[in-house]
Amino acid sequence: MEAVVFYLLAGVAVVFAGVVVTTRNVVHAAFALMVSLGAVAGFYVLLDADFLAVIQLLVYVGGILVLVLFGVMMTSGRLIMQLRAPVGQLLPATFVGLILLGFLLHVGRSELPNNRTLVFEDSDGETARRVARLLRELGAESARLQSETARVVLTFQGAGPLRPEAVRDARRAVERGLQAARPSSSRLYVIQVQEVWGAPERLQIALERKGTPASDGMAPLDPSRIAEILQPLSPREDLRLIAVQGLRAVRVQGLSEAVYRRLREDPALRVLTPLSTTAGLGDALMLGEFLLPFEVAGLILLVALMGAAIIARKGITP
Amino acid sequence: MELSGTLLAIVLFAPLVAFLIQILLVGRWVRGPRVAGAVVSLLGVGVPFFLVLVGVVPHLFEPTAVLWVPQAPLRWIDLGPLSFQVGLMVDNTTKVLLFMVTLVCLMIHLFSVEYMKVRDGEPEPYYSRFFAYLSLFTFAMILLTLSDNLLTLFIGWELMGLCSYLLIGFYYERKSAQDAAIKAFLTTRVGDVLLLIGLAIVWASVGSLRLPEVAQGVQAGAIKGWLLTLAGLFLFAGAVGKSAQFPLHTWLPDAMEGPTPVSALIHAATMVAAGVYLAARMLQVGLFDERTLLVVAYVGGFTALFAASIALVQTDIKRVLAYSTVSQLGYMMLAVGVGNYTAALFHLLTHAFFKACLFLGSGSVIHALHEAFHRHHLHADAQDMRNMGGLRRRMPLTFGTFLIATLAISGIPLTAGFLSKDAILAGSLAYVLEHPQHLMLAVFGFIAAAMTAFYMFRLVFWTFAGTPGGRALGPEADAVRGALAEVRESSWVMTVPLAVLAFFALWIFWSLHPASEGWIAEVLSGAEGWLPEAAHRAEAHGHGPASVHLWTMVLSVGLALLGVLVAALFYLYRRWSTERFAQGQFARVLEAKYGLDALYDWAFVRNAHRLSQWSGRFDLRVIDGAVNGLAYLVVGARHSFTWVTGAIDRYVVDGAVNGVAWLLRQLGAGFRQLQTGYIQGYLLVVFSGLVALAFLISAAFR
Amino acid sequence: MITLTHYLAVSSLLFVFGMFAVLTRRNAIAMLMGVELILNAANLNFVAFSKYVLGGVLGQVVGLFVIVLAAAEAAIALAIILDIYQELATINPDETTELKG
Amino acid sequence: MLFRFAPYLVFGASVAVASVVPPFRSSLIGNYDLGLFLYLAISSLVVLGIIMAGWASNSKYSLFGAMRAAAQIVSYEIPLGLAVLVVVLATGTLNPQRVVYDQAGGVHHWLIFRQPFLFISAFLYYISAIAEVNRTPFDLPEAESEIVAGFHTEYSGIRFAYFFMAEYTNMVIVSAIATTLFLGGWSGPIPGWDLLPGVVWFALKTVLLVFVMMWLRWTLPRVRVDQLMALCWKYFLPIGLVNVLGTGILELLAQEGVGLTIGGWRIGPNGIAWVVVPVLVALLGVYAFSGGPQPRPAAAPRRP
Repeated sequence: MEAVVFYLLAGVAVVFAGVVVTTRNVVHAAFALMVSLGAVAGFYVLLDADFLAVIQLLVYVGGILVLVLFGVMMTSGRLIMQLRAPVGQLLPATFVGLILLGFLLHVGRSELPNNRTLVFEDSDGETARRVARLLRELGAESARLQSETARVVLTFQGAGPLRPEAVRDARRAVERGLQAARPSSSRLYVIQVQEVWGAPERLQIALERKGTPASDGMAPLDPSRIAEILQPLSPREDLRLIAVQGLRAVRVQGLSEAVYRRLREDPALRVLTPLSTTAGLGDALMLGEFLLPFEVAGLILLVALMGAAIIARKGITP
Repeated sequence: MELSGTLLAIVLFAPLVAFLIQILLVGRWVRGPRVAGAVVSLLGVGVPFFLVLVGVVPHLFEPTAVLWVPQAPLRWIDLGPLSFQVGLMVDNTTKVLLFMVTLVCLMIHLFSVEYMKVRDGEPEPYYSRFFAYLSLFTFAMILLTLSDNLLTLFIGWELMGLCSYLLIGFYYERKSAQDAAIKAFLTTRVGDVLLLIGLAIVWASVGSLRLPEVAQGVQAGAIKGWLLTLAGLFLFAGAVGKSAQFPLHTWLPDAMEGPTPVSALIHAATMVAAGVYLAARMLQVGLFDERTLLVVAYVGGFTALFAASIALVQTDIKRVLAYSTVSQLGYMMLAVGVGNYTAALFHLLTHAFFKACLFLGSGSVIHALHEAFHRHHLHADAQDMRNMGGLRRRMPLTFGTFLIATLAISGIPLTAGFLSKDAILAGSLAYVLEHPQHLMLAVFGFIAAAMTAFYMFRLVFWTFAGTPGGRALGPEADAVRGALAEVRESSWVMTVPLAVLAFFALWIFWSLHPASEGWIAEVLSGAEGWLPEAAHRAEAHGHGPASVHLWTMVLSVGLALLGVLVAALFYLYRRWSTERFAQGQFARVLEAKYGLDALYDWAFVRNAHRLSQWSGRFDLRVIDGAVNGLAYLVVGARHSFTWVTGAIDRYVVDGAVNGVAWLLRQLGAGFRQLQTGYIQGYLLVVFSGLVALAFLISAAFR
Repeated sequence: MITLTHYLAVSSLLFVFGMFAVLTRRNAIAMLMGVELILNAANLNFVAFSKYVLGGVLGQVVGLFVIVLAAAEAAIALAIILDIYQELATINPDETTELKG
Repeated sequence: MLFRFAPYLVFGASVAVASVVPPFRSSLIGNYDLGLFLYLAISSLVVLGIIMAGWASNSKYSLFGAMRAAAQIVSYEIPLGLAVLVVVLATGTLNPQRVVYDQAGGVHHWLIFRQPFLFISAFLYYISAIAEVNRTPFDLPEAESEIVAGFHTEYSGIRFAYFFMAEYTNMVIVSAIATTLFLGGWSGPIPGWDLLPGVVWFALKTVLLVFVMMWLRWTLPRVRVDQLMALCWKYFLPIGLVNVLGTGILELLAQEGVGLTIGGWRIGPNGIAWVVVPVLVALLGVYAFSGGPQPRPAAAPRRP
């Protein structure tokens, strides 16, 4: 399924990029670019970067392209214009382009160093053993294998069928509790709130930790610790925290390309996909190490906007 | 009402909101005096005052009522491991200061409603702007008072500097006002820079700027020895600038260029009080060690005497008051220096009330005179005391309140000033008894007390007693006398604040017993909940034995009465003449303010000019000369050796030079072909370079 | 099974198409579109590497910055193009040779 | 080809927005973590469709209409986004389903009544949305008295129908989103009184908003282009920014636990804001309408 979507998107992206390059009409080029960039947004979704995909749509397709179209309409007396370059320009460009393409494809195919990471679901503890065995078989002794808790599900039990405000209060209470326990659990997020199908008095809240343990220097998620934090915090009188379940997972780091591929394709192993990376992105931008670059980028954008407005105003330049 | 964080936030931000409304909305749409504009500012100060009255004052006697807002201090600037935490704090000191600041500011706002309506017979065009600045000023002072940390305190401090600049230069069409504003700004800036260095030292060694943490850090010895002295001196330098102590006092008298309510605000409730407040706080947290305290005491004592002596000969009513402020601030610093924290703040409070009363009273007089002179088309100076006299009957309310305030500042019994000044003098006397080598400190204080009584009563006699315009000089003297006869009492909007402030200049509010310090000492000397235990040792001395109090009282009252008597003999009964004194050298020195202003003008202003001129000339003469000389030298040498080098020159050198030039031209012509102006050509090169680079790198890593 | 190599192939193609557009188009706006393609190719690489190699959100963060800067760049570039158009009445890069040495 | 494709793009984008609206409790639709953001992104795609249609029609009026539409939609996207941002700030989530959860428990929990800035935002959103979907009084792109029928002048048959359907779809969906964001979505006005199922409440509210849109169309005349732009940039944008600022401050205050306790009643920052903000707005109104801008001295002639 993923492959089908990928090839579809790849085809669209590449073909329309080709149209951008070859069409003789600027407006057609712009619309082809729109489709191509939209396909890139699709790639982002495939790559678990939902937020970036939406941003891509919003900024590129909704913003930059409209700008480009306005530019086209304001600068062209006639709408269809000669776009093709003379042969003297075409030939060297084709030459350089082909060399570069060949080179890039070559690099893309070549083996990557042993630094790939995979996370598998490990609910029964069997997976870790299986992965370890596979690694031994494949001769990948240098890979590091680490068992951790990747996701925690809190289950609340109400007296009767839950009312929406109880759901709201529970979510808030959990968020407040996590906030209050900073910084030890600073990167824990509520990622899903759902009612349990068939048990209307129950409510499940899923927590996830963002960032890799290596990068944020945090101990792995600890369900008992979370239970300890949240237990005294009863969201409402009629709602109790009855269970804290951790979803165990195995993290394998330092894989070579071949081993990585082999592990990923193993039918008995379930790759754990994150539910959403948006919260992690927000954390990195707003609370983490990218705060300053984020501010700077905003400033640059503002300055660019004002600069563009001034440059484009008529009658400023002598 | 509960003393809550929300209440404090409203107290703090109401003036700021008033300022924003005035600046953003009112100022743009309402020109000229509209009371509607002033109402916003009045609300912006009135609401805090009301809240302080019902929310803070009832909690005055709870010694440990310390409140932190927000509950967990706000991490305001977060630099990873380092963060500046800010919050609001209410302790006993803050409570009484809040009451004083909001009340005095409210009175000054009220007074200004009427006072600022007219400028030169026209409606004041920047009426709402004035009130906006006043509100910002109030906000800055409240921020400073409520801060629990030196960072926001410094922000309030600097905001006040800005406001003082804006308000002193309010009549910015006048050159003198511009100059005074710049002078005030720059002079206080000197102190502020030093203060900033002091803060940096504290932050670097303690790692926090929150007062409790600083106090704990100092206790724990995070900063000690000469570094502590240095930090203390730098911090004190900030207070010197703000509180106009010697030698940075020169801006304060010049600040009289601003409207009179501004003077009242600066002199009573806000600006200069900030310096004393800072010094007192530093004493509390222990950042002033013995050495610093000695410096503080001497600077304060000397300033008290020094400024009082200048005030003896001033003729401008506001300038006399200005120098009196400098002198009184010197008293407060003296009290801080001898470790008498309570007395310093007590005097700060009482002084705020009676000095505001004095300034507003003089403002009332000036306003009335200005109006009268304007009606008679006179250009006489409405601030010159020689153009006054005999106003007692014409302005009875102003006179009465002014007299009360004058008695207070002179330290006559049954006034608030007597209580607080007595506390300071007793403290200094006790200190001198302990350390006889510092006898001068007490001497400064007592002599200044006598002088204060003298010049203040001189002011009263000249202004309110005698015949109208009795001392007027110049061609318009007769007309001035005529105009003075028509002076009318100011309206109730101006006299009500006077009456309120005069009430607080009486003893009754502060202590039922007319000769003891009363409740305020109890409140202020109570243990502040946030201070570490050992920090209270600063309170230990400064209260000598009871006999000291008695002696102080006798001495100070005697000296004050002596001053009044002498003034009366000179100016009321005219038994003695001032002729000889006025023509003496000493008077001239005093009139020249000991030449300090001239010195600064020479040392800093003139020399800066001269330095720039010199460097300009240096550039013109020396450097240009050297360059030109070198050229001459080379030319001369060449001329003299022409006959030798001619041949070589022509064939070898010229040949080489021309050859190089030819080569370069050929190369240029070649490269010029590359510079096609075709963007895409350049880009092609760029991308080719990229490809080449990629291959190189991949080859290198293989 | 989709791997990193697949994404790298796509982004290589996009990059080269973008480069080709930048090098050969005779309209500044079309060149700008080429630049956008190049930036998108780079972005795709960032995000793909972030998922397949590094884990975490680093690549996405960088991608976000690239998008922001691309927006700024497009705004400025179009303003300049408009200016050039008003000045020279053309946006053909071959004809804007005023700076030729 | 663009000519043929444009109507589908416009209609498709309009319908795609529907995917972010949760019509009833725990529905799968609209339970998406980036829902509100996605809404903004997709709705910006409509512009491209309209430009495409206008340009490909190869007609003067169509092009004018398309340019007007593009300028209008791009401009009004900003106050629209700011209004949505205020909701996001107040609820702390981008997920529409959770936004509705946050408003459960009676009419006073609906976001529109939570605090004054949200109240203002609701109107800001609604009016901007009307402009965004080109309804009267902001229907300049299809002003029949000036430019025939704007960008769809040259269309007929099923393609024209798509444009028309897109317009009405837009109306419904924009109203549905307004319901979700500000009027409590599927939740009923009285807590614990589940007389009607959620979908019905949701539909009722949406239909009410659509009705108001139609009502406006019957009532108001069309505005001029400069009025339209001035409204957006000079009034809505500042108001939107102030809303964001105010809501941010209120949220901060709420986090700090600020509140007044008067006679046992605890009033949080939202309650205080309900008192303070109307007073400020009234003051502003008094100044704006009583004094009014004073005539300024004529500006010195600009140097050539």
